[in-house]
Amino acid sequence: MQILYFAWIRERIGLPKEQVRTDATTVNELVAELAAREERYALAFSDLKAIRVALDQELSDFDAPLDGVREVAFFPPMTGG
Amino acid sequence: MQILYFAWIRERIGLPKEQVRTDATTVNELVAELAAREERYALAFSDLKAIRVALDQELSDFDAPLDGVREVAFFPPMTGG
Amino acid sequence: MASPDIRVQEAAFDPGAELSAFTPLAAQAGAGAVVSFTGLVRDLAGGLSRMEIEHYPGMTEKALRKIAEEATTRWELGPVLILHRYGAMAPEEPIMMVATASPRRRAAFEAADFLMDFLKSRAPFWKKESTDAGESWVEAKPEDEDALSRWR
Amino acid sequence: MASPDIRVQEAAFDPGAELSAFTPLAAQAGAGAVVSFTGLVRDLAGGLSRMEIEHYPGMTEKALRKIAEEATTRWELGPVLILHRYGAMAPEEPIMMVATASPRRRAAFEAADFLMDFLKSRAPFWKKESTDAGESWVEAKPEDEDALSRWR
Repeated sequence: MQILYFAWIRERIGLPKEQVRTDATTVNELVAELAAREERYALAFSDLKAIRVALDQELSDFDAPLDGVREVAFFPPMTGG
Repeated sequence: MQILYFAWIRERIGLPKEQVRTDATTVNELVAELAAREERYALAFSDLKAIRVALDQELSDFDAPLDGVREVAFFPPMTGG
Repeated sequence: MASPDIRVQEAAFDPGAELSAFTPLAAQAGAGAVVSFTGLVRDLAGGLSRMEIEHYPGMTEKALRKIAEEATTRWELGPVLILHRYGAMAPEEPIMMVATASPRRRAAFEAADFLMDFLKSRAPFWKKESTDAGESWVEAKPEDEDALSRWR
Repeated sequence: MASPDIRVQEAAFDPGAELSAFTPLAAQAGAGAVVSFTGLVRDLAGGLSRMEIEHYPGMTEKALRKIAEEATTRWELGPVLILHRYGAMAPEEPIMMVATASPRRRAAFEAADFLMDFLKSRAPFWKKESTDAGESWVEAKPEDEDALSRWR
């Protein structure tokens, strides 16, 4: 599974993307796995209210299942326009 | 007093403007005077709901006084934009 | 704040050229949001050969200036443009344009919307359409007058 | 109806040139009303040296297209333009633009307003400001998210 990070989440984790093997069945489980890895991940995911998630490039929820998902992206609320 | 006509009112009366001597004290009185003149005026002023009036280039009402007014304009509802 | 740019003219104009000139003024005034509205001659019934716009020369600019000033008291605005043609024009030609600028996008949108609602029903312009069937004065729509109540 | 013109680009653009190109398309589609919104880099706190916009390349165009298509199902629209830059830009430069066209002025206004509300909170762009004091990511405003409820 490909994981992408944007904006300050990318900066905190120090990576724009990475390939991850996981048995997580929901976004929440995936976040818990990532946060448990290292301090920088824990820091990046410390406040989920400030984070949005997209599954295969569609905005989604943290309790959404990961069945068949190939790309997960984490980013702060959008500020375009 | 200068009187101006616009759009179909100008066309019905057949004049863009005219100088008028009047003792009318309100727009309503002036309209009654004009309508009494000739058929084309009567026709032009037959439906006052379809007419707007401006006194010295400010939108006004038919019961407004004419004291000191130098220019009266009659026209249909505006259709710009 | 600069005074509103009000133009009543017979000559054709290019809305894009106007927006190109307006945008830097908006930026310099600290605005982050620019809204423009352009009205085009539309061939509603088919067969429109031309549109003629009559106006009330002495009153028109005064009425437009009053509408623009009302907008600048209601919203925090940068530059304001109101440009309206009169005389003869062909289908698809631009008739008029307004542009607003503000630090806030909602203010820019609302002010442009407000300018259009008041311009429609309070500025002395009258449209006459020429078609194969003859000439006719465009009738005001009741909803145009009703639209003013949105701003009470 | 032509499909929406969606562009996500690093290059600067001229809003006036875009409006010049858009307006004849609107006229040909039978629209009498054209609304444009342009967003400019604004030096809010003073001392902004540049703005950097990050986006999510795979998702961005898809999200913008979805927003444009939603607008075309809600309103009777002619052509629709959404143009958004990414990368580095200087104060006062145009960041993005939307343009809408409709036979009815209210529809053109509402559709542009709708596009902006959804673009703000549903298209994957993130702004970072560089000032003398350092760099910081622009925070989303709660009212931007709240604005979406206007369109339920």
